[in-house]
Amino acid sequence: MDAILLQILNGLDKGGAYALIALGLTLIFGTLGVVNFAHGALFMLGAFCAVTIRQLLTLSVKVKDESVTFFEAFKEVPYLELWLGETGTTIIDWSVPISILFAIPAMLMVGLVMERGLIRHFYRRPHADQILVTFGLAIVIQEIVKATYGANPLPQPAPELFSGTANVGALFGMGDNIVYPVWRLVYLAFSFLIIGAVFAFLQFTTFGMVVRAGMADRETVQLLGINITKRFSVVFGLAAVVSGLAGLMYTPILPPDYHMGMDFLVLSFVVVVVGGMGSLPGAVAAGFLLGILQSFASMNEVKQIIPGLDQIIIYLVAMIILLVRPRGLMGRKGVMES
Amino acid sequence: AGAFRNDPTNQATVKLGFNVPQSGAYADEGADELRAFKLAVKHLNGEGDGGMMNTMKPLSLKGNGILGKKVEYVTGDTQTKSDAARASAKRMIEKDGVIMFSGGSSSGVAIAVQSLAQEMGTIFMAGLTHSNDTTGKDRRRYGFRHFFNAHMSGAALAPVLEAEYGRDRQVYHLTADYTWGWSQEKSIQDFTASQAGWQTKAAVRTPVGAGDFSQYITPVLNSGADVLVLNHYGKDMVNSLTQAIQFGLRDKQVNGKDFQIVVPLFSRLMAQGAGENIKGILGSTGWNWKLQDEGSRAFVKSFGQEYGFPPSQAAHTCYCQTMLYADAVERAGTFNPEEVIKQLEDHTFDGMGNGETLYRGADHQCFKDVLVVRGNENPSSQFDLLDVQQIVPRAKVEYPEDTYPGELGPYKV
Amino acid sequence: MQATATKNKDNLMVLLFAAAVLLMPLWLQPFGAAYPDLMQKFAIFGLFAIGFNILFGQTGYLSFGHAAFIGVGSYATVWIFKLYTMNIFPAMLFGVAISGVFALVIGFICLRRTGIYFSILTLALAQMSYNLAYSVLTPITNGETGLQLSSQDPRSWDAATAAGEGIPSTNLFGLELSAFDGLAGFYVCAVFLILGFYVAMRITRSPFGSMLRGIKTNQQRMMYTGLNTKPYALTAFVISGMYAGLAGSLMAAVDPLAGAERMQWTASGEVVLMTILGGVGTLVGPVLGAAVIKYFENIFSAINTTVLADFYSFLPDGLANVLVTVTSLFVGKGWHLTLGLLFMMVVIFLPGGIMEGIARIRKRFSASN
Amino acid sequence: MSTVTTDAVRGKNVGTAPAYFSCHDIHAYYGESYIVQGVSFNIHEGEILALLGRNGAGKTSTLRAIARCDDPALKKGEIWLDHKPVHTMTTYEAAQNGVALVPEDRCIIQGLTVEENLQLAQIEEPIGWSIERIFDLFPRLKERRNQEGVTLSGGEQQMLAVGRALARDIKLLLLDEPYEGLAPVIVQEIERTLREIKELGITTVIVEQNAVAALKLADRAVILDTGTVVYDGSAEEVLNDEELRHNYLAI
Amino acid sequence: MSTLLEISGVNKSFGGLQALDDVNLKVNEGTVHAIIGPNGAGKSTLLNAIIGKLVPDTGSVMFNGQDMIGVQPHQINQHGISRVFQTPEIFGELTILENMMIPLLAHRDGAFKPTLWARSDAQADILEKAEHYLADVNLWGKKDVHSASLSRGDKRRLELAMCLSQDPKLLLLDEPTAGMARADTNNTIDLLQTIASRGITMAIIEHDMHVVFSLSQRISVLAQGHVICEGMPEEIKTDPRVREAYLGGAEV
Ligand SMILES: Nc1ncnc2c1ncn2[C@@H]1O[C@H](COP(=O)(O)OP(=O)(O)OP(=O)(O)O)[C@@H](O)[C@H]1O
Ligand SMILES: Nc1ncnc2c1ncn2[C@@H]1O[C@H](COP(=O)(O)OP(=O)(O)OP(=O)(O)O)[C@@H](O)[C@H]1O
Ligand SMILES: [Mg+2]
Ligand SMILES: [Mg+2]
Repeated sequence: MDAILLQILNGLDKGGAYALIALGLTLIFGTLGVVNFAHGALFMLGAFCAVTIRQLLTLSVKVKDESVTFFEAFKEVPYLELWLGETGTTIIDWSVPISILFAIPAMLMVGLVMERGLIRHFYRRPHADQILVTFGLAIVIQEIVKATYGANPLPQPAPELFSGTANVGALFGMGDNIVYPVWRLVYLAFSFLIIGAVFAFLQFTTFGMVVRAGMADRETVQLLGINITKRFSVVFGLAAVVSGLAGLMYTPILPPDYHMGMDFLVLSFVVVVVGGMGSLPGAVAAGFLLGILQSFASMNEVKQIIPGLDQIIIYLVAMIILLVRPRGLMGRKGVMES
Repeated sequence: AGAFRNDPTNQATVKLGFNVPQSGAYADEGADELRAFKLAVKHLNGEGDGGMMNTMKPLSLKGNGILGKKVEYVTGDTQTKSDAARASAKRMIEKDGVIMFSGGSSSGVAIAVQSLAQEMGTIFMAGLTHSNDTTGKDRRRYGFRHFFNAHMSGAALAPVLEAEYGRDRQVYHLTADYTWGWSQEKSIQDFTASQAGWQTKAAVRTPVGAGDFSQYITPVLNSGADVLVLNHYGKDMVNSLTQAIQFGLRDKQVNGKDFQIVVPLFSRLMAQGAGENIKGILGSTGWNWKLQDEGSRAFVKSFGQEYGFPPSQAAHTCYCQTMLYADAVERAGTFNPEEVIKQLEDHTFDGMGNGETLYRGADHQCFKDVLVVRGNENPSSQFDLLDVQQIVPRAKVEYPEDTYPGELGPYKV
Repeated sequence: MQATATKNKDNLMVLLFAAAVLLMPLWLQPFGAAYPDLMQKFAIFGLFAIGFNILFGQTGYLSFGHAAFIGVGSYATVWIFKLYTMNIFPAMLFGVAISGVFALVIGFICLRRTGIYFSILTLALAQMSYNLAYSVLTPITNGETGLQLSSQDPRSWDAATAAGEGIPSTNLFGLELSAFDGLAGFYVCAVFLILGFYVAMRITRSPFGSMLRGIKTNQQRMMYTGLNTKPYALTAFVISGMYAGLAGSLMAAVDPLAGAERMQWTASGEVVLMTILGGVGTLVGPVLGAAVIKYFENIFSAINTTVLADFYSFLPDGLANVLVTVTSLFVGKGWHLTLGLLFMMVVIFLPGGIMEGIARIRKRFSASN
Repeated sequence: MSTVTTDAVRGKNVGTAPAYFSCHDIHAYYGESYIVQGVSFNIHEGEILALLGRNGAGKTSTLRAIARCDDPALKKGEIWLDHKPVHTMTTYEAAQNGVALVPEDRCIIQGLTVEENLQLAQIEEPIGWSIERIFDLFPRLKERRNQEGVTLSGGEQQMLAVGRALARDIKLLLLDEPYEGLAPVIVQEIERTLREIKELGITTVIVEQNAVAALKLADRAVILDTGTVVYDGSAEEVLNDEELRHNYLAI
Repeated sequence: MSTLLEISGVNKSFGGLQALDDVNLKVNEGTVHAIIGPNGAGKSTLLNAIIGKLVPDTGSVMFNGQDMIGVQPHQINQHGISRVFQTPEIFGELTILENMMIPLLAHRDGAFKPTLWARSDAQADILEKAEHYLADVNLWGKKDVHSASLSRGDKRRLELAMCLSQDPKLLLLDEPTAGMARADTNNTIDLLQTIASRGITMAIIEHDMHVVFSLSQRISVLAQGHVICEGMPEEIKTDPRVREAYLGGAEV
């Protein structure tokens, strides 16, 4: 019983992550119709915002370790701790949340530069060209990060406050066996927050409608006096920020490295398309669906019955859904269907 | 011996090929291997302080290259993919005319290029590969492994684990779902069972590169197991360990015992990736820069002075492999691989960091001391991540040559 | 008559193509690419891309799982090597046939959808194949290590080679592919490439080709014009699947090993990039695209600082060192960076890929004289 | 309405007043192909001008060039509307300055309902007719307000296209074959509407194959042939000039 | 004179809207039958039902004595029904000649025949036909132009030629002359008349009364998805219901 509840919780947790990770892509790919293979790179850049901030916060005086000969080995004491003592330690401890403040403007810049400088010229180009250019960009970004930070994962601990486990079971009066990492719960809440915000922005303003219209027929929308390119950049910037934050908040769960983006790229595309092109709710639903199913498919009981199911579950589900529902869960008609 | 491929006899120089991952997850490990290779070449050519050439014995090298020919090298990117690695190796052999190639950071790749080595008749001195298959069912006459393997990890760890965590533990294995993972899982199971009476509660296969392992960790929580063994390497290990610890496993009490996590195969780079989470975790490793024997010190000295930081175990094994090959050629007095192989087979040497070592002829596996290490609780420096818990003597980890049957293949190809 | 005119033009093109391919060992020398393995790769991936282009370029279906057929082709071929004979002819026949069947099944499923939904379906099926091949299907695929030959293999049709004697080389009715330092292997691949190219050209020029382009532009109209689009698309899918299978078989033939990673999405993505880079819908483009990418992967990745050092050795040391450090960012372990930049440059300045560039150059010349 | 907003300006240039709308020697290209080859004509405020010519004469291209669509690209020439240089503007700037094009293929936006299609026109200033008023003009649209625009019948789509233009406060209305596919009754409806629009002082260019109908409505006519103006004069003249009609309109 | 197409009791509703309301209609072999009616009356929808683009909720569509309900669109076309759409449906990225060859091939080779090896430009018979039909709508001169770059009217003429080239038993024309210059309209009328004289049956939707009355032998008037009356052109012209529902003050 507890096992099931835990798995459900885990499914939700994964689902939230998938939904949030795919959200940025839904905006660029599902809404703007740009096949953005650089999405993973944005996700990764967000994560490295956290890395950068942490490195800045932990700038240290190097105390030489005399026991070591042949080369310089140091014990590092961050300036912050020297100057501020306890407070310094706390600040460093909170580096991940703090870096959000830095990441939002940074990712916005990245998004706008990317859109203005490159993607803008590809809205009306064939998808093939979009694939090549965004893939190229993704590689370039990756390699730059690799050259600066190396290829090895860089651990980013969550704040002490959030790093333990929470006794979820007790909360709902279901025994003490259902414990779950606090940070993952935070991430879940965070994804709800962001998804809700973006959703509200697109659904409850005319903005979403205009962008959708612009994607269907740029020219006509402009003939109605609307500066569609401006709105596209806004969406793109927003998408960059969302993708970045998704990556940033994920760092305590997954020590970031330059390649993490590519690892999530396929998953993101699957989520978006299974959700249905151009449908925000669809993508979110797909995220949770895939998360929960994957979680259950990974239980030993299931694996014993169908070995290797957990290896393919995501794709299996994707396939079944797309065969049963022509446009995924909630896809709009005519978006990238030919 | 007749003609052989890329015979350098009537050339002034001899080319070696260093085939390491330069992109992908193991790029940093590959970079470190490459440093070691370059250092080895320097030393062979009589430049620098000579490194282990001052300590290895017996020693036939004269510091004038190999058989008096200056050593040159070419590099390539394996991308940690069998096809890419083979393509790169073929380039070295067909285009650059190397006489030997070395390197690599995964068993799959090692086995793939090793069989290529056999087909092409060019010696391959494997880099970092830990699967039993490399010198077991997939052994080749033209492939040699200096690194230790899963079997030895098990043999070395079991007694320490028993001493540290007691007998009759309930073990939960999370295992990377491919040959290396399986072979390590089996080795660990066998030894902990026979020596410490540990029972396997469950052994779960996880997809390679899963990223988030939470769905495999949640079932551990209430499974009644009190030890978690992570048969993962590289990125997967970094992630699964980080996440396992987030799930509070190490703070748990099960069956009245403290819950423990074991990572059978460690490396410093993995330790860096796992950060805080590695502290106090037990595992095995091939070599560590803090070893105080003269061979290790000599190597750490010249590597450290060259690059400003200590070498990794990957660097160590690659350096040794190059030296061992060169020395074998000197002894053979010819580059003819058949003769060189014969020289390497059943060669016993010392002074290279792992005590007296045997290159067993029957399977081309080196038998040497294995280190059991523990994640350092309070490091004295940024490199001081692993504490050498125990140096398990070679005798404890040796096994009969028919344990993992395989076919070396012919000398002549 | 115009028909014959274009016909002659086509035949000329094929002849030029054939000449270029067969003479690779000569004109690739200066590029340092004239060694068997790389030239084989050029041919094999060229073939793969040509086939892919029949589906993507002509029919407009973007498959993101084409690598699966490469894998199937390789595995099937290696199994024949292991069980029956090292003669590549039956082995490749089998490889292509199996991948054809595989393509038929996958195509039948995926072609129920169009556009991005089709792409994701193909991706999903290919990824499933990959993941299973990597793990659960290890008995058939030998998982991560990849399916290899071993001296214990039965090889029942060949005169049994005594154990310990090692593994015989693959051959085409006695001609060992490893002969002439592997050049034999290259020429086998080259011949297949030329044939594949010719067939693709015939298909493009045929009524069937027009149908495919019709499907690409206006599937609805096709239906109301009395054409059953499904079987046309499926035929195209199977054909391109078999091209991929052939490429896979060739890989195994020149290098008898079949690894799961050949089926991974990155491999499928690679052929997409090759095709776009070269020029979607063109005949020669995909081959060029394939060659460029493989060249980078194998040659650029091998340029290390020492190579650069003696490349710049003619310069004063200081300058040389600077240049070495700068350049080394783009070669060796930085080769991906250069590739990425190349991708961007091409789409930005040559929409339509390398062929577009060639076309422009042609125009320049024709304009000048 | 526009009249009010621009009084001041007009007052200023009394006498010297160049035509309210004028396009002077405009040349436009689709990529390489040279389609609009130096078209010039003026319209006074509130006039209706019929732009006629054979298929492929360049009528649509001319209208699109005036509306500053991306293609055909306007490479040379000047376009002035109410003293503003339209030729320096982008598509949406032109629209914001009162140019409205009702395209020949209607361009109803996929995925939006009838009502959303109209709302879209009222996102940017200046706003013209209220949606209700448009529905009064085309009750058929009111019935279908929540239906997806592209599923409308051909004629309904045409109504929507015209309605969408009226939803903005416009100075220059460019109609590309507004009667196409409309039942005679509706044609009469729209003719009536255009007269109303004329009353509002909105200047109109109408491209129409049904030349007679167009000429009846129009004050002036311009006839295009292969991208150049071959006639520019009063509408009656064309109606009465057998030869002209025969040569360029084949009626 | 036998019935070629018989539509009986066809209903189709979209959500709340009854687009087709118990439509009954006979088209006799060898006649030109006009379907007129206000916008949104359901004319195009009716054609959609005939060519299998949509399946009616109820009712039957008999062609040559065979029921066409549920038959695949391409099969329906192969039975000999061909349609010109209200907004031109052509192959934009292909040249006019290729546009022409596709229907011709479909007509010659049937719904599916993968001719992989033969060269298109060697299909003498097809090319000959293509030239002939393109000449009819005088587009042969532009045969190598990409059809996307045609003007609206030219697109319509191309589509018409494509349909004619299949010489169908029944030709459905949804506003074939809309947006066509008067001159071309007249040419088209002549063209259609010659086709008709070859005994090809036609159902034509038009709002251009000139076209309707110069072509059709019989006229059905559709309003709110319902056939409000049917008869000879003269009767229809004078029918008061038609006048107020459709023609308005238009003189015809
Ligand atoms: N997108 C395009 N690319 C290239 N040429 C084009 C394009 N659109 C139209 N043309 C060409 O420009 C010329 C004029 O086209 P345009 O549509 O302006 O004619 P039109 O007067 O509107 O004809 P119609 O009455 O049929 O609408 C035609 O010869 C047409 O082939
Ligand atoms: N897919 C659909 N969904 C909802 N309503 C539709 C759909 N298709 C058509 N309709 C409605 O059905 C009615 C009939 O449409 P239809 O296209 O048949 O009219 P029509 O007679 O062809 O008019 P016109 O002469 O203007 O082309 C219209 O009111 C239209 O809005
Ligand atoms: Mg026009
Ligand atoms: Mg209609």
